[in-house]
Amino acid sequence: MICSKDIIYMDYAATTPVDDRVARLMCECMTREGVFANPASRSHQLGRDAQGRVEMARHEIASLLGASQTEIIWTSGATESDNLALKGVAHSLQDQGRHLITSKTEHKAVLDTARQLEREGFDVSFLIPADQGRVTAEQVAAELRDDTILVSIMHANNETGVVSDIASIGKLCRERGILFHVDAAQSAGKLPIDVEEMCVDLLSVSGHKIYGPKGIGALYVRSCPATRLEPLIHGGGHERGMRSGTLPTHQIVGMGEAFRLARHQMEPETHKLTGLRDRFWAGISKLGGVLLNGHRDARIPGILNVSIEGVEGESLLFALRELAVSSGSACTSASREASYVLRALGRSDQLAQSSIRFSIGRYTTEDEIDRAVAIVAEQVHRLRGLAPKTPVTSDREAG
Amino acid sequence: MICSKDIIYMDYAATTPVDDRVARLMCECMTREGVFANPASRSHQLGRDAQGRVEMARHEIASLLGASQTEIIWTSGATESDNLALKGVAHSLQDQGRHLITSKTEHKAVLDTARQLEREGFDVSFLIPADQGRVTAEQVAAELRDDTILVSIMHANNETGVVSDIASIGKLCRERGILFHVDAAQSAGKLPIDVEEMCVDLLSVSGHKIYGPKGIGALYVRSCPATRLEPLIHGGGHERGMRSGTLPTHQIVGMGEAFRLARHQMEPETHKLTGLRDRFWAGISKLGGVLLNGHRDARIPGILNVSIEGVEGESLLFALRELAVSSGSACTSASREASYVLRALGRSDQLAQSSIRFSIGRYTTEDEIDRAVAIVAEQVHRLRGLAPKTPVTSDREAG
Amino acid sequence: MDSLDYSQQVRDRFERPANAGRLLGPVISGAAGEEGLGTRVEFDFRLRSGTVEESAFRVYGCPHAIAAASWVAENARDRRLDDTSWMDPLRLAALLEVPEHKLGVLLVVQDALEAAAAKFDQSEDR
Amino acid sequence: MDSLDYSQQVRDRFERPANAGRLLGPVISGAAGEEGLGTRVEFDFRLRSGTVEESAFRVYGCPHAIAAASWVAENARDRRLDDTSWMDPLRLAALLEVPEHKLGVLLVVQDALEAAAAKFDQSEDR
Ligand SMILES: Cc1ncc(COP(=O)(O)O)c(C=O)c1O
Ligand SMILES: Cc1ncc(COP(=O)(O)O)c(C=O)c1O
Repeated sequence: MICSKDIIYMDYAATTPVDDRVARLMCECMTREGVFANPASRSHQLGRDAQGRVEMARHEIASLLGASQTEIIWTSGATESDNLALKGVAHSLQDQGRHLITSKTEHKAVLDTARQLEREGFDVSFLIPADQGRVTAEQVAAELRDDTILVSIMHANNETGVVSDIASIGKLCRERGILFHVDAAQSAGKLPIDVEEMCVDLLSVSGHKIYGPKGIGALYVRSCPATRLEPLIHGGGHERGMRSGTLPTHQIVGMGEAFRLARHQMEPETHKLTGLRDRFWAGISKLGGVLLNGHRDARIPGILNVSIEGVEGESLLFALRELAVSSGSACTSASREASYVLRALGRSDQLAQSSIRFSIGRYTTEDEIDRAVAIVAEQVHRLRGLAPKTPVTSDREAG
Repeated sequence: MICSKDIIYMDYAATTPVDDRVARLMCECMTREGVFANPASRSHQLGRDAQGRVEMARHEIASLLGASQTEIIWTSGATESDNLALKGVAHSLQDQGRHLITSKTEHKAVLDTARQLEREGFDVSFLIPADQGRVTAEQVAAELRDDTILVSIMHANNETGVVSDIASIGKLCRERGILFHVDAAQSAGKLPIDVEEMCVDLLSVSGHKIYGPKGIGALYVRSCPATRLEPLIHGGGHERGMRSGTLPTHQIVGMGEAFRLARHQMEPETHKLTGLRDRFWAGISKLGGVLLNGHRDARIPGILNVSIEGVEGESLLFALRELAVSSGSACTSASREASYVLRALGRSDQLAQSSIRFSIGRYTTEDEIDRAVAIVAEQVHRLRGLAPKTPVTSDREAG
Repeated sequence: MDSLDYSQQVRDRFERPANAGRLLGPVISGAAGEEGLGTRVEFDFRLRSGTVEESAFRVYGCPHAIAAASWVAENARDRRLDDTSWMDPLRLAALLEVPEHKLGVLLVVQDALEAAAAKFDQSEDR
Repeated sequence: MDSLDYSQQVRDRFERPANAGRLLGPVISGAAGEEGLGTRVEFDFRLRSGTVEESAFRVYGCPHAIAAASWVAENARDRRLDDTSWMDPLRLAALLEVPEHKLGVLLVVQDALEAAAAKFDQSEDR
């Protein structure tokens, strides 16, 4: 048995641990010694103290995005933010048009929401990224119609780390007067974001991808001109009526602190992760038959997605169980379904299944990288040795 | 200036502090020393460790409600649970009928959702509680129609603490084959609940009303016969497709522990709170002109809502700022709107505005009660002394 | 605007309302407003040779009403009641930092003063 | 069913797969499946007087495929290849605790054994 303590965590794209500094602040807003009151309790000072914390955190989110504080709405995570953005716009603007544009490599939170809108009678164009996983402005332009009301394209992809040119898509949408939503769950705090410069109208972020807590997120909603959103969750009228429900102070404070830390550490952290990522790639690409998935340069440094030739995916994943990694197939269902993102990149089902997403982060060390390379090398050799034929040793990259 | 530390917290119905024992467990599931992985990461042991914690917590919620573990869906709070229950059923069963029944004294999470459904073309009957704030089975029976698909009645009211006879309404609905939803945000952990005995099909609960964290809740959804719900939030297909989004392990674990503690402490806690509540009522009712709002006996012990004659509401609230309490009017808008719950009880606008909800809980002490009585007495005397005429001194109760 | 957002002036007058109470004996009184509508203000003025020597107020109302009535009672001192122009609701609102939606409250206070002034007009004490 | 839920038997055979490899010299081989479809199994059997003296397997496939092929290679020892009834996929599934949706994998393993048996039928070594 492998003890959980010995596992090398390389799944930062799935979730990150909460930074100790964030956890400390969160603990200040939970128990009766702390700021525990309901931020909506405006009738007493304790509620106002909580509200103050909430607004300070809102300011941090806004700062990281180049937004103003009044443009940030708290949600339960990027999944909800994506739902609120897509359904909120669609339900609010359905009289103006019923066409949306997104891509096939979006997160399920966008894809499934888009499919739900299709069931409701909306028309959705799903672009297949043209440039090694990148969606281009030209692709979007080609699909724009008179009745297009929303374009939703993610910033950094969660499986491959590939980054699309949001600014040029934003510019295009702005020129055509069409709302533009960006899922930035994987890029916020890792890449510079400026909603003004990028001409973004709605932008989803999450706490737990950047060393904040799980179960809290935000949606940026441009206020000028006012973007109308039909709420998903009705009730007490919190968040200017766009999202009701008691605001979880500790969660919000945690996300705020995580965003503050990310804003200050972005540059050195990017530098460090790039170094570790390159070291890891140098190590495993030596094996031969290891293919990088997605654009070589337009990517965030924390994610490296590779297909490994000559080894079956499930055995590969099991062989690598000393590493906490994600595979290129969803193991949630009995039939292992190959990643739709890698398929959209042109990978065969087989190679998609033999893919692993290694994702590193704030606490990854050189030593972990070296141990991980050794484990991958040993296990891939071993499994290839069991297989009928010697595998191909090319190291082509997928586009 | 009153320092926040000196304020006596009597707003447990708005939110409770997180129990220290709960906070401790939550902290075990946040940072990198703890169980921080994504419970959906089934490809590695760390994810499975998290999933294990989530399932243990789910078991605790189910235990408190007499439900089975597979019938619990995690949400971001009771507001979302209420939305999911009402919209989920309405959107799923709209072919069978478009009529719903609820009451005028429900929480906004139910009321506003019901109003949204009206905008979508559903027909909603809003009952005015007949029996001093209690909705009766007879009232529901009188409104049932052939096209009624859902009845939603809360267990304990958040403003008055009044408890309706859920079991008899449940029995009625079950006989007529109509789904029954209960908002139990204020009663879970405070009153015995058994979804089987009470014939409940859907039931909303929240973490932060019972010494768990804010921003986490659950919806009980009866599995047999399977209750179909159209999800509000689409995405990765978490929670059997009914609620997508990364599960926040620490929040879930916190709510689970809070529910476990509540299950074990319910009896002694009820006893203690009843004693404190009676002591408080004995103290303030001596003032005269203090009217109890809602049913005298069918109530949870933690909430005491009173109207105070002869003092204006806003001045009363400000005078009592050493107590963290809620008022009978919503101060969120510029125009102070009298509580719709007290209005539905038959209180005049003026008396509703001069109402205070005192709510006590696990950490309330006798000393706090005595100090609170003294403060109320002093300030009411003082304000009545400023007023033109001596107020009425009856101590009628509202029905 | 929330119930806890009161200016220092309002807070002080709410806590220690100068001139609160009732004057006995021959006084000129004025009242306005209704408790049922949220604000009721009453003034008593004792005059000597036409000017206010002593004054008192009673209020059922919000802290702004209490503060404004207290201010009026205090500032009526040594004034003649036939000129009430010193009580300008807008200037008083600025002084006490009363939010816009509460202007109506100051108008009730003004009405009560005017009611007293009207009585003064008819009185022999002119 | 998740990738980490393997029985102890499967785990052991995955880690230390008995009889993995290739036999040189005169052997009877059998193969089935396709890598592109996820599972490819190959067996080599060396016979002496009609019974299996030595055997080896190669697998491209999931841990269940590896474990099953290893089990078959090991258990072929001392058996005649004209009777393969000892390799019952359902019984093997029960033994290795292979989940239902993976039965197809065991059928590929069986097919590879049957392919060798068919070659044996035609061989002079019978
Ligand atoms: C790109 C992207 N969008 C949305 C989400 C969903 O965010 P959350 O887990 O906060 O619901 C994730 C992560 O799961 C993501 O990577
Ligand atoms: C009766 C009732 N229902 C629903 C809610 C909403 O719950 P939450 O704060 O978890 O969204 C509350 C409390 O705010 C409540 O008291």
